[in-house]
Amino acid sequence: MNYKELTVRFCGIAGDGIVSSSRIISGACADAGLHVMVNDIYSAEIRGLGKSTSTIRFSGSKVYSMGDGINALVGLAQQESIDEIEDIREGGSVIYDSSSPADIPETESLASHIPPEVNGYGIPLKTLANQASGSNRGRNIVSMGALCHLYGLPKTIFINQIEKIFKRKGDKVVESNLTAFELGYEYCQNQYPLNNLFVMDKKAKPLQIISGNEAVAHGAMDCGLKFFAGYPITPATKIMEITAKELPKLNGWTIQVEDEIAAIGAVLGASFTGTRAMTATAGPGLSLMSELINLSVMAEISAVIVNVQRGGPATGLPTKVEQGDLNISLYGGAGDSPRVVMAPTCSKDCYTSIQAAFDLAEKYQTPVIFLSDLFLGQRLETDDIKRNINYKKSTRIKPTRQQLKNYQRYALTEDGVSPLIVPGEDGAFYSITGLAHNTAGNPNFESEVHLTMTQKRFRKFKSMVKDLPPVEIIGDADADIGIACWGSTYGAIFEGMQIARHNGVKTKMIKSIMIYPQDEESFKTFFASCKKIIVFEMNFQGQYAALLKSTYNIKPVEVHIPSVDPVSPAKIAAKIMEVNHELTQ
Amino acid sequence: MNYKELTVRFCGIAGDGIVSSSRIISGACADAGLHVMVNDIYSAEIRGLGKSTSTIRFSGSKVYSMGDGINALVGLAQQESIDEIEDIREGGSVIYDSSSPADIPETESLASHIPPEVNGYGIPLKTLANQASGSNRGRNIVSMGALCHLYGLPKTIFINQIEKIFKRKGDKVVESNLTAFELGYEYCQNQYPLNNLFVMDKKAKPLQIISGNEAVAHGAMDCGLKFFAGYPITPATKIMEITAKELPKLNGWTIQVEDEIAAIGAVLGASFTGTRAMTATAGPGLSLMSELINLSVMAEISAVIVNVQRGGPATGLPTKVEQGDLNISLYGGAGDSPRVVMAPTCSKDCYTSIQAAFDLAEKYQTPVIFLSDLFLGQRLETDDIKRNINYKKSTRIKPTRQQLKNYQRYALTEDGVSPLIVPGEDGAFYSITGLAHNTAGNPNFESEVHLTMTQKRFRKFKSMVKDLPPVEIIGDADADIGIACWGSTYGAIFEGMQIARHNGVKTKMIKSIMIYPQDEESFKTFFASCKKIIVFEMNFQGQYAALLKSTYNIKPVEVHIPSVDPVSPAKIAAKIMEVNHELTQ
Amino acid sequence: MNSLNKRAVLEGLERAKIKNKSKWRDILPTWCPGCGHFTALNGLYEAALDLKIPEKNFVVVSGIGCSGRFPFFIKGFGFHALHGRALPIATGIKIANPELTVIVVGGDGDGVGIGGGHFPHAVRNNLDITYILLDNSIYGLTKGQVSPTSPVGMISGTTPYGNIARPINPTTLALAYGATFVARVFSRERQDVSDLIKQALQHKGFSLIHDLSPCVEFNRLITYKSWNQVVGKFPEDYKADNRTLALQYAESKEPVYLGLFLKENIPTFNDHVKQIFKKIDSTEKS
Amino acid sequence: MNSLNKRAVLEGLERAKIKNKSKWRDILPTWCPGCGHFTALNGLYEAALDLKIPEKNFVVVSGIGCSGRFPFFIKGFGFHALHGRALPIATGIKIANPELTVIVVGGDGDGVGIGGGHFPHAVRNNLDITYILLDNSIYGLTKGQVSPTSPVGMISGTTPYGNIARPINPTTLALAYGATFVARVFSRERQDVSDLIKQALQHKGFSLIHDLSPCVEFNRLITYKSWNQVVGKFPEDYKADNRTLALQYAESKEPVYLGLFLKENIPTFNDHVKQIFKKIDSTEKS
Ligand SMILES: Cc1ncc(C[n+]2csc(CCOP(=O)(O)OP(=O)(O)O)c2C)c(N)n1
Ligand SMILES: Cc1ncc(C[n+]2csc(CCOP(=O)(O)OP(=O)(O)O)c2C)c(N)n1
Ligand code: SF4
Ligand code: SF4
Ligand SMILES: [Mg+2]
Ligand SMILES: [Mg+2]
Repeated sequence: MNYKELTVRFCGIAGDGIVSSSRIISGACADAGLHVMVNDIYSAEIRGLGKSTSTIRFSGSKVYSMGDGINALVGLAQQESIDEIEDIREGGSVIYDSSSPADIPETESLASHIPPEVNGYGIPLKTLANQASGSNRGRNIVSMGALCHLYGLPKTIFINQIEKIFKRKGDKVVESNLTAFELGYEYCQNQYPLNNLFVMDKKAKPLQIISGNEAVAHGAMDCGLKFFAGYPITPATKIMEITAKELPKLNGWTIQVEDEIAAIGAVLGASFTGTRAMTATAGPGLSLMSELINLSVMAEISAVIVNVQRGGPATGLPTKVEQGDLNISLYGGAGDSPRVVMAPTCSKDCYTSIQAAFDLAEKYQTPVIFLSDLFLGQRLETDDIKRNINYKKSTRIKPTRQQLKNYQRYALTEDGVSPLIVPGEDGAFYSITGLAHNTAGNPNFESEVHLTMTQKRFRKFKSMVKDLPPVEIIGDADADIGIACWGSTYGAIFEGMQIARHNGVKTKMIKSIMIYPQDEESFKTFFASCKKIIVFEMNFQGQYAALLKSTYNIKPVEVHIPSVDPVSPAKIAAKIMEVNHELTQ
Repeated sequence: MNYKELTVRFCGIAGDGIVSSSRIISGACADAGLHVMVNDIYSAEIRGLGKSTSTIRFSGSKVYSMGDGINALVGLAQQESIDEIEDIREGGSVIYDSSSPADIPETESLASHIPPEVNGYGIPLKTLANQASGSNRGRNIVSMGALCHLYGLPKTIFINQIEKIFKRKGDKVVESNLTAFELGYEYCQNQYPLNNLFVMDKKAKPLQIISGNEAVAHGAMDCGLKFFAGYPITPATKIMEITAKELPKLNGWTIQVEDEIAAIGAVLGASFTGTRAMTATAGPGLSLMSELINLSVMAEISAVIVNVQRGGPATGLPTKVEQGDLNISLYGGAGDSPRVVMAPTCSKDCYTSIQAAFDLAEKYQTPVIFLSDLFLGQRLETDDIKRNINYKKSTRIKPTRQQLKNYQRYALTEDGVSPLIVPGEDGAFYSITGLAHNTAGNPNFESEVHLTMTQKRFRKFKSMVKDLPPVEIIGDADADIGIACWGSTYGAIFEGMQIARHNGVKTKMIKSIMIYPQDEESFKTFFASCKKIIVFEMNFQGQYAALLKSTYNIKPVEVHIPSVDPVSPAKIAAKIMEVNHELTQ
Repeated sequence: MNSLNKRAVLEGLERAKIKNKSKWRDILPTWCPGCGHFTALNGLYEAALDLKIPEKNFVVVSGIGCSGRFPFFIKGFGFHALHGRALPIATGIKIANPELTVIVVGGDGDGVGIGGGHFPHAVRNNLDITYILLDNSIYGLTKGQVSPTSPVGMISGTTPYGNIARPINPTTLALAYGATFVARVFSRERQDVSDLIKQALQHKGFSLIHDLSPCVEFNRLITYKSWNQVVGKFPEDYKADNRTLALQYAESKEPVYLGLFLKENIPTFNDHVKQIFKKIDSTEKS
Repeated sequence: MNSLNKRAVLEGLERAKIKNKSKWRDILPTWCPGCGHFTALNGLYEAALDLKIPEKNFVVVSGIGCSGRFPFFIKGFGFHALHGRALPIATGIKIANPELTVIVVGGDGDGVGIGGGHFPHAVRNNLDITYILLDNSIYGLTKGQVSPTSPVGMISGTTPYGNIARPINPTTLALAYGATFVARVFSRERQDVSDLIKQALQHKGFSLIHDLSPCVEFNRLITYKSWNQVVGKFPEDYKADNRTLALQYAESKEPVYLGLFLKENIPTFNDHVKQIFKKIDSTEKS
């Protein structure tokens, strides 16, 4: 059979080299100009022993989600891999270790669980690994050689990648890994006929591969981030680890502080001095930041807060994805507490829209909550990101000399944004406070002053509309079914729409990075043009749907999908078909 | 002129005896069977020096709000009182100090600011006070004597109250205060004709006077509260001060802890042992509790969290009222985090519904956020509260002997509530966690288990509907205009409805202590019966309106009133008239 | 858990030399084989057995971290709370039901980082609880970032150029806060760990067990070996009754003393409460 | 503010003997006449004048409390933050712009109660900031509840039967956390307050000024008079260079020592950062 797209899964436990295998394949594919998406799943349970899988989907054309099912399973840990078999599509394959003597009894082996519609390929992984390096270590590389042959993948891209990745470990390591690869390849060549062929465009240009977390960190640094404060938390820690390494090279700094309260506190302090500052966390940390985010709203201090959502509530599901933190992001502040909420849909979005987040934060002197999630943050993705270090910074507006004379920190203006000087700058000084205050910044509790200042703070969100990343309408303009979604579910829904279209059902979707504020006119126009609206999201309550309902007075079909491994495009399509059926009846 | 209702305001600075004057009048009125509402306003600005006012509204029939304007102003601090003049209704009076020599220049005096339509009554307060006690101290009592005469109020009720209040300070103090009162009374008698007469029912039974904070504290203790942990914060501290004093008499305890995080933590710990536990705070504290409230949701630990709302966001307006914490109460938890939210409308509600709050918390193993506010918490009110110490406690359901055998802490049941034993009880043990978990309580991150347990947690909120305090429909059943409001604004709106009806416009209102969950059927029926819906609330965003819109798909007229001193019934009526005008055009 | 993992975990337990399994729950520890935390678990098993504390009265409260998983591995009631919040929760438990034996377990990050604000207050109240602080000078569960007890210069994911903040010493803190029982133990010294946990449980008042409990997975600097080179015992005549002296010993870097630093008997929080109840009862009667 | 209040406040300032008014903002202090906090305000005025710190570089960060209103009464940039959160905010400010002179002001409740979790970490980092802790052993702004520095037995709104928790000593804490400059002053000793604040501002590293600053409105137990009876000066030969000794003096109840307990010079946080920048620059060049 010929393939234009393949999904491969490695499954094993610590020490099996799951991640490195996955990085080699994905790197090789990206270098060959293939589009790739990689998703790793760790069990949070047994430290250093738990099962982990890495799934790599690659294709000649853009990949938007992890798709449905897998073509090939490489079972490096036999027992752990058994559960994965059910994900294999018809005609797919399992690569398993056939070394003798076997580690485990026949009945517990992976091979004995392979159903007839799936092809099992026994390869003496351990034996060949030992042959190559004198240890069990290279089993993953042997299996990669096998895979390469079984799907007729070009050998050179793997060889190049192995050389590239192991280079810094020395020639010997490169050599033994190449041998392991070769042995796996040869074994298959001799043993199994070539049933499958991956067809690819030889002239495609190399692509870059990047995770959402990396894209966020680099996007932020490329647009002037100079201070990061944070507290470790899965799945956000990676962002801090990148800025810790990279910021000092840019004369910036990253500090790990004692808790998330201190993290947002330090960010507000740094931002007070005019520095672009950020923190990154997940639900439990965001909860702790609530009070200081409110201070950021009230005292109008720019701040970017990245929240990489995991399953909730409470400590919840630290290693599973969910889109459950929309409510707390929008409404988690005491009092009338408006803040910008954004949600990127892919790595590229992460890069570009974290820059947009800084623009909004800085120009409008407001906190921005940037809602990434575990899946988006950790998955690797080829995306065509144009690096933008000359990002035209939208800075905080400075007062004129005239305005400096009797400087009012919170001067009332048409767009609600007050010209700003910061400590270290000459000409005026002021104090800021989380108390209600007058235009000078001094505490004031009169009703009218409070109303005026509240209006000012909300006015910024109206003014902002002209500066928002635009919404996009995707799909068939004449479709009756309109879809809304947010964040990383976008990819699977996009692919679900394609499947539905394939089955004759047209849809369109409104894609908006902005959750609040939104370009309400565009949303109204879009919704008005739909006979039926479906809102998809990865939580139980329908948090986005509730926002849309109260804002646009719509009655959508709500599809709530609480924490799962990546959303299935097939299921999305099925839901679309179902709604269409009701509509056409 | 004859009055059946009067509103009197004392205005002064620290030391002027504003509060004690107000307590004497209100106590006297309540003892005489009059209905009273008292509202104190302190300036938060100058410690020990700031201006404060106390306004007392009393009437032969039930008083639901502070009404509009005042009848009499007693200006104990002259300059401070000038601003208050504008609140005086036509024909009203100002009592001011006419002692000579005067403290302040003529132009700065209160007298010089009294407009022609208001009657000024100069009384040598200082002189008479000195005559009575040898010091300035009794000026407030002198003025009370004056007031008593000027409005033809029965002298005896004041005399009794003065004796009652000063008794514990000794006979001499009682004596000199009685003299001060008498001197004020006599001076007026000699100086001014009797223009006004307060008409009252001599046979009314004495009423009880109580603030919302007191009602909450006593309601909780009367229904089994045994543990309180808190951190001081305006305007909630009073609740803790009461429980600190009273709980030990009931073998319970109150602990002031290091912050609000510790407060809710200790409450969850105490509740874990089966103890009825509570904390009370305001917006900044509630923000800090967000993470542990989520733990309460996830681990299903009963807890009652009283939030006495003040103006926000951030430190905001500590001494002003606002209804801005609805959003954070409903949506302030990361993940899908359902919690009960209730809002009482008056002191009586505070007493009865804090007991309902405990019932829901205990039976359904859930946190309950009880949204009082500064106005409701601090105002004094005569309310006919039936003390209920034999409150039929709805306890946590115990497991049967059968269920104990293989005890599952989070056993799945029809109503979502799992039978519970607590530490110290025999038969089984278990651990609870904020991680996703299975029915045994052990960590588990499988999607299906998470879905099942999420459904269980939300199912409790459906089951709860049968146990909710019922909604009430108030006003004219056949009215076209339907009103929704929540919390302490109720009283002013109720009176606004009366005014509107007086002007020929009928309305009806749905009164619900429950914000979430709600008896949705009743709401739907109510809204369906209205041609126009108005939602009134005391915040800028329209937080309750947003909830109603997304839940009931309605398009109400929203009236947002951010932080003000008590809401004006007249303005409510005006708004109703306006809506009626549009409707009938 | 499938049998392969199960075998590996059992191997870990074996390696940790946990023998007395009668206090085990049916849940197997999730820790890496060799993790220092096993020793305290064993110590608590032994102490609970020796003292015959009934399971219904045995409550273990923990924070989040590898250390935080403790309650699931021992028979009794458990409260796996939030990161840093075990002490306030234990406070509520102990005041609400003084009959319960309350043990708090948490890591260095949990107790001195995010939860550091609660520590002095639990001590000030002299609640009759035992706090076992499992100190591995690293954030284990989040895979190896510096903690408040990590040394200056330590390289970690978030300190690629070396840790700047000076480490804080939990033993010193407890003494400075006024704890009435302060001991430091080392997870390699199995018997001492068990003995001191037992003494701590017997102590009336707030007791700290500061356990040097290496993370074998993420900390390459602070290890069994590195501790082994610096730990030492108190002089024979050391009497654990002088706070100033105890502070001095606590601060010593070489040797790092192991054992009981201080024990002091003053009324506990619940003793005070009982006193007040009595006073109220008598005035109500009079 | 109307003229009556204004007069009263001015009277308060007069009583507080604040003379040097050139650092005043146009906002009058909101404190009660006689409040101890005036003295530190005066001390900071004088130190800032003496050291000629330009207003544009002068940043006062504060928590919430009567003490927290500080920034509004002094010329320079001010950040009136949230209750307990001044130190983390100051951390961000100082790292982001090392040129600024950063002063943190807060109460005993603010710094040792709700904000107590941040205190050790600001110290550990040895940020070059000055922390003025205005200790009146009471929650002033919320009208008189016990604070973490209130004595056992103290009756207050929330402790009608007497405070149970033992007080904590901010001087001791700073020493135990490793602060490099620790001084205790008393608001009655105006000159000493000014002098030590000045020294603290000059110190490179984290400095604590623990100011015994009575609340004349709500604390009837800890007053100018009560302190006056117990305060005392160090012996002539006391050298503020030994942490162990300093801890011992800090814990003394009679006398309660006033003055400089410890001063130590080690690199500040920003010194470390600068070092790392240099290293990176040189490796990038090489
Ligand atoms: C509020 C919050 N922030 C961050 C985390 C992530 N987190 C879990 S455990 C941990 C630190 C663990 O370190 P430690 O307390 O030393 O325990 P160890 O794992 O080393 O035993 C962190 C940061 C969390 N669960 N909650
Ligand atoms: C999160 C939060 N909790 C509580 C409060 C209420 N509050 C304001 S100031 C204060 C304590 C003040 O005491 P302290 O810090 O000692 O300062 P002082 O007024 O005595 O100078 C409290 C509890 C608040 N503002 N924010
Ligand atoms: S990661 Fe470290 S602390 Fe956690 S279980 Fe493994 S060895 Fe123990
Ligand atoms: S209440 Fe106390 S601390 Fe506050 S200003 Fe008055 S004297 Fe000072
Ligand atoms: Mg640790
Ligand atoms: Mg104080």
